[in-house]
Amino acid sequence: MIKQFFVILILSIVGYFLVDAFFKVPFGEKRNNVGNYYIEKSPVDLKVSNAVTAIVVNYRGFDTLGEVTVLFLAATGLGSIMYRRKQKGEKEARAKNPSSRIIQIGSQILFPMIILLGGYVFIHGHLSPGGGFQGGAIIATASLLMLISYRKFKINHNTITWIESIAGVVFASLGFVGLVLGRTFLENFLPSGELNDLLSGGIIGIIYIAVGFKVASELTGVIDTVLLNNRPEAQKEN
Amino acid sequence: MVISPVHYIALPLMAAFLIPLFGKLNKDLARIIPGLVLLYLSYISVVLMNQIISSNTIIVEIIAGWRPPWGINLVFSPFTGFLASMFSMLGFVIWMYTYNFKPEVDNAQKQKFYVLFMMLITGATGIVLTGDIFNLFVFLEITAISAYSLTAFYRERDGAEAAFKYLLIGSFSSTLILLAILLLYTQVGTLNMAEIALKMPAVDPYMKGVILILFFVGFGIEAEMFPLNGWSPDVYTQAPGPIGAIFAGMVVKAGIYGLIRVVFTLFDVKEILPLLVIIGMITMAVAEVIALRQGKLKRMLAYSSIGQMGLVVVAFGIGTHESVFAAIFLMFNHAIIKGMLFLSGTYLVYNSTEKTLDDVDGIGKYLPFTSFLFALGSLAIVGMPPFAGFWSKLYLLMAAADVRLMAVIAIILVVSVIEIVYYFRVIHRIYFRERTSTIELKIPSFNAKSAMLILAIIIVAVGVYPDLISGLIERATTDLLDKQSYIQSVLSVGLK
Amino acid sequence: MGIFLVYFGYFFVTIGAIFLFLGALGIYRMPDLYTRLQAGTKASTLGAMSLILGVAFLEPDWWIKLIIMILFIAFSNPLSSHAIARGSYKHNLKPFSKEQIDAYEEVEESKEEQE
Amino acid sequence: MIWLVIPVIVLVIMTIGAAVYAVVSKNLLYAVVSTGVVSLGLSLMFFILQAPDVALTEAAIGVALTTIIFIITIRNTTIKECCDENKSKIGIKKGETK
Amino acid sequence: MLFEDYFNLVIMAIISLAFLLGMVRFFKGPTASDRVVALDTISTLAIAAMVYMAHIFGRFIYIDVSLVYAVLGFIGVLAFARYLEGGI
Amino acid sequence: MNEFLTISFYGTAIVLMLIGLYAALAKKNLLKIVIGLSIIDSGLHLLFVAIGFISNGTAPIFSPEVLESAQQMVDPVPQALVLTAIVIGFATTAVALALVIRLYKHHNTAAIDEIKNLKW
Amino acid sequence: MKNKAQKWGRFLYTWLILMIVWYSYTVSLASAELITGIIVTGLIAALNFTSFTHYGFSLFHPRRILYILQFSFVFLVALVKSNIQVAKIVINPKLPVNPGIVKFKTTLKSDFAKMVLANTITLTPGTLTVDLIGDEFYIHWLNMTSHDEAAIYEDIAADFEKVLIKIFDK
Repeated sequence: MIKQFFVILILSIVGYFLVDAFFKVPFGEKRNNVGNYYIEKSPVDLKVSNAVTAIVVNYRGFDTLGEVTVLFLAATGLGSIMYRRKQKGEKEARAKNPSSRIIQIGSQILFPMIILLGGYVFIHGHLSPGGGFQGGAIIATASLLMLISYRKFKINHNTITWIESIAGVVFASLGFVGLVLGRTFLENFLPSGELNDLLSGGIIGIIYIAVGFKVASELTGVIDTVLLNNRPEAQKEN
Repeated sequence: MVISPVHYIALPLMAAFLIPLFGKLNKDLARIIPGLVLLYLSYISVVLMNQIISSNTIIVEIIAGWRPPWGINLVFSPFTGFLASMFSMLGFVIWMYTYNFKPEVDNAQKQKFYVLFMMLITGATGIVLTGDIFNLFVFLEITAISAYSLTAFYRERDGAEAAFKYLLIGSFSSTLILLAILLLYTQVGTLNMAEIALKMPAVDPYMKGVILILFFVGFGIEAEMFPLNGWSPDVYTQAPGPIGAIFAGMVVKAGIYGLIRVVFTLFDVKEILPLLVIIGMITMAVAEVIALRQGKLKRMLAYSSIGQMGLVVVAFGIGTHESVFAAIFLMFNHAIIKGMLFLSGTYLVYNSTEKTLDDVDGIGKYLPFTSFLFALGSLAIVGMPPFAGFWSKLYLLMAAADVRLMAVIAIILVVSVIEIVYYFRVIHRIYFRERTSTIELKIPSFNAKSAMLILAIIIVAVGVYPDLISGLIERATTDLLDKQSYIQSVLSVGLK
Repeated sequence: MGIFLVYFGYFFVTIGAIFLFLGALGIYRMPDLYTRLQAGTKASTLGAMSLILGVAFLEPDWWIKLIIMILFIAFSNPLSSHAIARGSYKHNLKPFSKEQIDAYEEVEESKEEQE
Repeated sequence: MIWLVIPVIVLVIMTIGAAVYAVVSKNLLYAVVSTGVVSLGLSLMFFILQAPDVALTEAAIGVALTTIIFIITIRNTTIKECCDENKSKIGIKKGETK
Repeated sequence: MLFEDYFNLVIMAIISLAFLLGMVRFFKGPTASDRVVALDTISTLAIAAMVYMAHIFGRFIYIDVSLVYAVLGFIGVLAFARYLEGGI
Repeated sequence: MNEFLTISFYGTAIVLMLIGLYAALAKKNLLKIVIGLSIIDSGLHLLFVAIGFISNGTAPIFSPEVLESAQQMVDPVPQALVLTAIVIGFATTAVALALVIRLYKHHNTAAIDEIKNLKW
Repeated sequence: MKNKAQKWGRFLYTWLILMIVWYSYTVSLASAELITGIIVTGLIAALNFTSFTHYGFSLFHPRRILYILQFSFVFLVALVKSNIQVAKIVINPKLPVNPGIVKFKTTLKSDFAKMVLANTITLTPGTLTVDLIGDEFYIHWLNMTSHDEAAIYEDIAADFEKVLIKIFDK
């Protein structure tokens, strides 16, 4: 009971200070901050319609590099945490029993459409909501759909590694290209194009495509790792 | 390509993305690449430090071509540069140590280990170098996620438990820091640290207090401050040995860096400093007393590490030029000495499952080299005269005496006595007892020996000639305390 | 013509909203899982489709994307309700009391292997 | 903007209710479904707050990926919150445990 | 207020009520399947609400969000269903 | 109207954070703790987006229909930060769940009281 | 030889369908969009066409298109009817339901057609596909009117199947 009391005490203190601090911040008012600069400048300098994308990929592109790394590390760490030596003659199966034929056919039809949607989301990251990360997540969800409806849908980890590494290297080396050209890291070195055109925003599009592929392969890898370890019977150890 | 601070982050990232590919070509390549990267980083550290010391400037590297208030920037000043150089060099030494550390680990696992290992170092370096508060958070998370995974690396230990505990506390820490960043953004409307520091005086004092407390608790968790350090002993115990050295040498240092960057540069409120002294003293006293009672070697080292961090915080809290000098010196000493203690201590209890102190009884005869280095490290960390630890403690005592903080001096002396007791107890066990345990010993490989030897040589060298390093530390101290020049040099970059 | 489109739009939106509401009411009122699924999928699918169609009338520039959404909904909603029904049945959630006909019972034991 | 009032009230009730339910329910599967509802409510709130990017991200992550990872964790661990069956007053109905 | 405003108000109110009913079933629903059904219905409702709100806000690009939701909501529910039938 | 929205959004965000905090502190089940952490994250993200909102604003995306109303756009910075934060939160959740599975295999329980090889 | 040609046909068919979908995602006829779309959809189609399609271009035969239109009409009418029926039940305070699970055999051959039939059944009056095993559909029926398999088939599926068989199985 003493623990309950402490928890409630902590909750009320934290709650009081949060309410006190945040209700002093006016809601719905325009404030004078760097955001205004981004809104004004991103359509003019970068020709990027989506200011959020402009911030995420260009003004604060370094954060995105870090974010992609975090995801990469999560995938690596998950693999390391759940690593298991493969026994001899062990069959690889993700799902335990097959799903109904209707779902399987439906998945077959939907699969390319969802991948196309993912591709659309990350190719149009600078024009509409979304971007590399979201597109990648959608593609990963598509492969999740196949994984859970087919038992024998194989994900080739070799390919995933290749895609992931190459996409990551493309992202990082785009940064270095700026450095080699005598500018700064990750600086845009391509022409900006026209506002609301697909080919606008310079390197933003390329970065988002790289991020999309990387995120898609990483998340697919994460899901496949988790699903592969999904055998409560065979996992007594220690 | 010009050498610039960006290499510290971009190069390891690129290498980390490439390691899985190269691992397919040749299994040794995955191990070698991190070493090459860290070696290169050590080299550019020398070049860049030379550059800033000789030209007496700060390198501010802007990223993506946007000037500081709008873009992200990296600041390579004497202070941050000193820490970053220390991290990469120590990282290289630890890499040497890990090269043949556990040959029986599977190849795929080894590859992942090296990716996470390198990113742990990169995250810590990024925390130190960045000039943007949200970017600091991102690097903190990079550090944290690799730390969680590495803590749970061994399957036969309770690593998962320690890692879960660390994850729980670590996500509280990151939540608090994120909240603080959000409040800060509403108040000053920017994320750049220099600009925040510039606009800080105009902020409502109440808000300032709330933000400061949030930052304080958030970074305090990473820096092992008193009531929030429950994670660290378990993590040090359960993580692989070299990772313990990285935690002591880098991750905690990065947490302390965040704390003092917020306190000294962002807020610059003198009122908080006595609090730092008090918290530091409590941390120190409690941790050392607990360390005295530990029966396990690595746990003892972990509590000793917490105590030393308390000492660092006390030194920062006194706030004078001399004491900050002593604090940075302490950070440096603690990194190398505790690093070496972890590296050599790991071999003392290599095959033991429980890693108790009984396992080291009489081990001096069987592992003479490692035991000798461990004893040397113990002497150094308690502050025996010919070693590095002596000078930092001396400077700290002198700085405390200058401002007449007799209580601090007394506690530091008492704590030092406690430290002497428990470290000498281990030395006594190593050399003056008969070996009883039957656990098979592991002879360190050549790389491990040379890594430990390098650290030992540094310890002795700094102990004999403290001037080797004190010039750099002096510059770092000046740089840390000179807020105006930091703001000016960051905000004036790129202005034509 | 334009004003007619707007009226059509209002009409379909209203119909859609009503059917969405009825679907939710069905979810709330029906006695067991399978009947709830019946109400939920049919009414809310038609409701969503009709509402989206109404919006397509109200905003004539958008209609291509809205049509593809309607197709998606019409394709995926029955699939998901079929999946839930099958999953629940295999999860030993027998639909009703004994006197009713349950032709599916016999196959449940014999595991069929497909793919 | 007056039309916002009722939807916002409903959303607030829905999100907070689902969050509370996620915390208090004894069956972990219910808790996971509830996190799905929390994520849905948040996504709608982001939409109302004019942040389609964030709403899209929340949808992409919260709906399927987080759910499946939670489900696999449940599958690999246990569905009941409490470990001791005798102690738990609210038992789980037959056919619910698997 | 114009007719349009009243109309928006009424439509959104009806959809909100539907949300509430779905939530009631969600909290009551005796089994896990009932909750999943409620989640399915609520996500269909959310798609409709998003489309209609996009119309009120007058932004075409918001449709993307509901499009993604229409596709992914199905997969989330499918994952639950597969869990229930012991598939994964 | 504005006050109502203030209370709704700030209130929801803070209440969500408190609920998550309660779960993380008081619950004994590992999975419940992870759920609590993810709810804390959700509340935080909502708080971020609510801070950036502007009354009668629109999303900071220039499509042909809103080219002229740049003044009425909500603050894009918190949204950009939230995108990063969501990804990081997902990564943390994934790692946490992997740890939960490991712990369960090791101890055969998910109750935090019974996992006590280390001192808590 | 014929097999190869058929493969090409299926690939092109997939590409065309995906291109239409891409156009409806982007709603733009700018050349950059179209070229990107052709590349992306071509890639996806090349990877997926074997599982995506079962028929190839023969689906675009005018006769089939007419049947597809007829099917859509039948389907829409059934959809509206089913909804009105469900609505009546829901509003009715007594909830007049008499549910049960029944089965019937379908005459459709291809899997895709069965899937379409299953979806259609799920969306139409008072029926919900629970499972499909081989040729047998298991249907949850809201208002059981008969227990005879042939009558059930007449009631539930005959209308749709007549059209579907013309579209897919000829």
